Amino acid sequence: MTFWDKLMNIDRRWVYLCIGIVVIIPAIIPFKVPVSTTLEVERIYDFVESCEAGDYIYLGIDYDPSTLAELDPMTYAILNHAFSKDVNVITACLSQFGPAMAELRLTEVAQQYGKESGKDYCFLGYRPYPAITILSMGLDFQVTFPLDYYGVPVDSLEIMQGIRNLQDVKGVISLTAGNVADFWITYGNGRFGFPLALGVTGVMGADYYQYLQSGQIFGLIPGIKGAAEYEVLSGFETTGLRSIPYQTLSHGVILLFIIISNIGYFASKRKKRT
Amino acid sequence: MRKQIPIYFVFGSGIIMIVQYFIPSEESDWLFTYANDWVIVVGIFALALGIWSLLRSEFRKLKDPKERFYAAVLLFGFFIMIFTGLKAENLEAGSLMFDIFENVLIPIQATIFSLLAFYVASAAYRAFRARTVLATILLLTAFIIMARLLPLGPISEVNQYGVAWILAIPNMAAKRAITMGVGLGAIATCIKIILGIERTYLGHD
Amino acid sequence: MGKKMLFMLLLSLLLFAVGNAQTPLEEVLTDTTGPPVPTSPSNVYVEDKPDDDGHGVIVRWDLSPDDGAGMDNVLGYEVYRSDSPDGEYSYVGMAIKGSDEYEDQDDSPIKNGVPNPDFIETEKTYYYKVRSMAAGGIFSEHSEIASGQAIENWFHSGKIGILVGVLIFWSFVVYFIFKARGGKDFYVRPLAGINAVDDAIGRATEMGRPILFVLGTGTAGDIATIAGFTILSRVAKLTAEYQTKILVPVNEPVMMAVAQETVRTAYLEAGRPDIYKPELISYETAMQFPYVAAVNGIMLRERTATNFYMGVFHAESLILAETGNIAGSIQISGTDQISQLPFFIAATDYTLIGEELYAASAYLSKEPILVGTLKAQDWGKAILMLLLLIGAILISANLSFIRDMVTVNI
Amino acid sequence: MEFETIIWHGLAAFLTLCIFTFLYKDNPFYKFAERLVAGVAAGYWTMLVFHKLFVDKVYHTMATGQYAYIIPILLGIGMWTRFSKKHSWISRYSIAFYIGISTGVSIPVYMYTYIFRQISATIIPFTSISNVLVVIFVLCALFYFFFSKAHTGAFNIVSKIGIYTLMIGFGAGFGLTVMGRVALLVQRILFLKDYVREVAAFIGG
Repeated sequence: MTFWDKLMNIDRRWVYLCIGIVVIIPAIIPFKVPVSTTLEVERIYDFVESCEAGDYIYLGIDYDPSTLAELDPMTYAILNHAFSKDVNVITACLSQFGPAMAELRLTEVAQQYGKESGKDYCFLGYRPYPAITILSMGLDFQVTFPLDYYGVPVDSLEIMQGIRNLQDVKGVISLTAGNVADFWITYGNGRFGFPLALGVTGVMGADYYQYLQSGQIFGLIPGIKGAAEYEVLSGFETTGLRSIPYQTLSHGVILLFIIISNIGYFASKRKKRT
Repeated sequence: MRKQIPIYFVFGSGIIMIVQYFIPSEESDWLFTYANDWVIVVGIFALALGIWSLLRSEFRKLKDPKERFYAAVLLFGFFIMIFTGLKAENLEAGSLMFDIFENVLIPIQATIFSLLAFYVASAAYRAFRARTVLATILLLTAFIIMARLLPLGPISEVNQYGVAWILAIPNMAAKRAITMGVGLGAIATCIKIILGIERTYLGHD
Repeated sequence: MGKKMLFMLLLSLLLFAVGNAQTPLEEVLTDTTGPPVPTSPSNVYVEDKPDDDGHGVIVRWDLSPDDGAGMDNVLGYEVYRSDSPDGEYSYVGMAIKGSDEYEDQDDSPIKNGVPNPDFIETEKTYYYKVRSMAAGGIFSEHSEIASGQAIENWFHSGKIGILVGVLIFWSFVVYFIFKARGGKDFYVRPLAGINAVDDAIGRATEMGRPILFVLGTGTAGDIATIAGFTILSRVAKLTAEYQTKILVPVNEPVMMAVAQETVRTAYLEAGRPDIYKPELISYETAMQFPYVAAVNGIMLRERTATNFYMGVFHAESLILAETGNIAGSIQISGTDQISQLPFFIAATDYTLIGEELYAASAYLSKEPILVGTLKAQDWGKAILMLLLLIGAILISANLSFIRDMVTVNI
Repeated sequence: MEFETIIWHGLAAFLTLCIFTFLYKDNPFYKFAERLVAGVAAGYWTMLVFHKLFVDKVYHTMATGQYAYIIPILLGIGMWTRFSKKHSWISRYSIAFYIGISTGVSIPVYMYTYIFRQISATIIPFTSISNVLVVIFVLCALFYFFFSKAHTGAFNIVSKIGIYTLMIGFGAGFGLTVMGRVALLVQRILFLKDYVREVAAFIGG
């Protein structure tokens, strides 16, 4: 067996060993690896970055604890980014089991920046029937949510004095793991035409690139990789970036083995021909 | 004769369920729930057959000195779950059954699932070789998609367009086409079953 | 006088224009006269909600003149309901600006253990009134009262497209069955995965090792599993002829019963009922991954020469296929699960992709009637392709009727 | 940390390692874990079906006088005739209803979700190259599934484009899945790491 043939016939256990090593090492010694950013995430970052103090954005925390591993980092990164720029954030939750979790995340970050509910941000709470909720928020927040999550009348909130509905905010970002994403596209962007961006789980990611292509959403954060990109761009690092070393190294190992096997294949084919 | 009658039942129940789909009335809703419960109830009783088959084969293995230990392990696992699970509340946290569930079933399942991380690597190494045009396309696409995780500077800049294009266009088209094909194939299979053309699954004497 | 008239005319024109323009200006203008009360909607009427089980009505109205025109301050409509015309009306829901109907529907008489006040009884008259709503909690007068009943429907008109689709496809199948009965032979192109079946069984026979047939982790009622049974029956017949052992481990008891009947019949038809044993089809365990572990064990310990994977597969597809590879088995797979096809393609020798899984039994049986149904599938595809192409061309010209035809809202 | 918890977690960690040994080769540790989990899963499932389904669909329906359920219960019990060679034909009636209902329910549902919804999503205006490509790729990929046309001449080109589209889809599907699988493995590794810490803390304090 020549060297080239050996490249094609590496025992599978060596492959396993390499995968094992690159997964165990970051678990023992945490370290950082650079992350390449993509256009679809950069656009969302640029959008928040372009907001000035006092501008409004709507952030839909439309997931529940079952998918928090992938979507929480996005929530933290975007909230940190927005609050650090003194952007007014309006949030609501369109997922049945999400409001309590969403409120915790929101207040946690808000406190770090000394932001006040009702003044710098507000949490409207949860409503069932996402399609109707999105449609009516497109017309008037007050109609959908007469009271916010804490029971305060929405029209009395200081933050609400400048705006009436979703058409008045600079843009909408929804972080979701379910079909709420489709409702935002059809009823939100489709009906009112406001700029819309989505943060979704990795599995869902592939299905939403078509809307990027068609311009129905201006940005997309797919899964933990997207979350890590946002963390890199905005400089607010949490769990998203921490899980990237495993992924980068293991993908690297797999790609390396594919390259090795093809080098072996072509070299031995050439040798046979000569 | 015995062979023919079940075929009529397949036909009858199949047609009724098709018609039911187009009727929105309450009776029709009830029928749908009822028919689904039929399927569930038949499944509940059939479980006894499965358990019988499993236990009989394991008890036989007890006689084989090489297999004895493993058969005993399986039977031990089975009966301990039966005995600790006799009360309905034992399915909840705080019971021995739940502890076994949490510390035997869950970790083993999760670990078997995680073997896939190794297997995707070995399968990629072995299968993604540019032997034919098809294999090359498969290999290149997978390569581009996986490379999105690597920080390769200018290459990543270009690669991301490839990723977005692949996912939005050919990937989407492939999924749609396969789905439609599956739809036609599945319906044709159902029709063949209902018409009794395909009946080998039903057996005869 | 003339000048004054002209001024008034211009002013009213201006007001009209402002009224139609954006809200801030209008708010400035109307602020002097206090909060503007919108006009009520008119011509309210109630009709049965079609295509339902008799627990829903639709309330319709003409838009308030201030909705999208006039003062343009209507944000939505509130709908109220009562059991009697003079009874107490309770709020049932709202519709947003620009919509002229509201669906009032509830079919659960009891909710959370108490009688549900929103429940709508079949064939009972309900009374409705509607009012418009403006910003700041300002409402118009209630509209006039309208009444109607919910009626149980016997055909879902929205599903007519599906019915037509089923009937057309059904008649294709029946037509080609009759044609095949009349003695017509149909050409089918070869499929690599099917051609490999004979060799794969032959190889196992030569090696004196068993064949493994995995029906997946679905249930016996999944159509892909049923397709798996039909393939199992052809494969089992061949193994009976070759006298090669076939092992069918399953994880669902009904699947076990059906697989036993299938294999038994196949052995009977091959004239070898004597070598059939029900133990060939074994219930390994319930649940996905414990089952996979057990099948892995069978592959390595029984050293199966050929593995078939036909049915519904989930994440276990690659675990099985890689273990089969380690064992050095020839592997033929087929599934309708799009997410698992990549792994079968990469890790098994032959893969039946989606529709090919459903076609396999016809291919293997070579019975003209079954092969005829493949022709029906092809006709179905031809029609789909035609609809797709013409529909896309027409919609490019803003003609949407083909898309509307195939867009079913249930 | 309580001693009991350490023991339970220790069992979970041990079984996790047992499964990982399979990567090297089949061995008694793996076989032990495999047989144990097969027994535990079968036992757990049996009790789950008993407490959740049998009580609800069999015991409860009879106790509350829903006598319509006698038919499926009889059909379910009919499955047990498989224990007898002579009467096993009775079980074929149960199977006939099971398959008849399953296929009948599926026909219209497949027609709707697998065909109508896909077609309606794919009828898109030719306003961009992307849209044109999506439609072309779907058409070609559908054509690939034609059984009664030899893939020669012009058909060959169309079906080639079709299978290339499918392969791109499969490559993308493969590449996208790796991330999730690695995440599962990471969870198992972190579990083992946490356990080592737990033990260290227990011994240390």
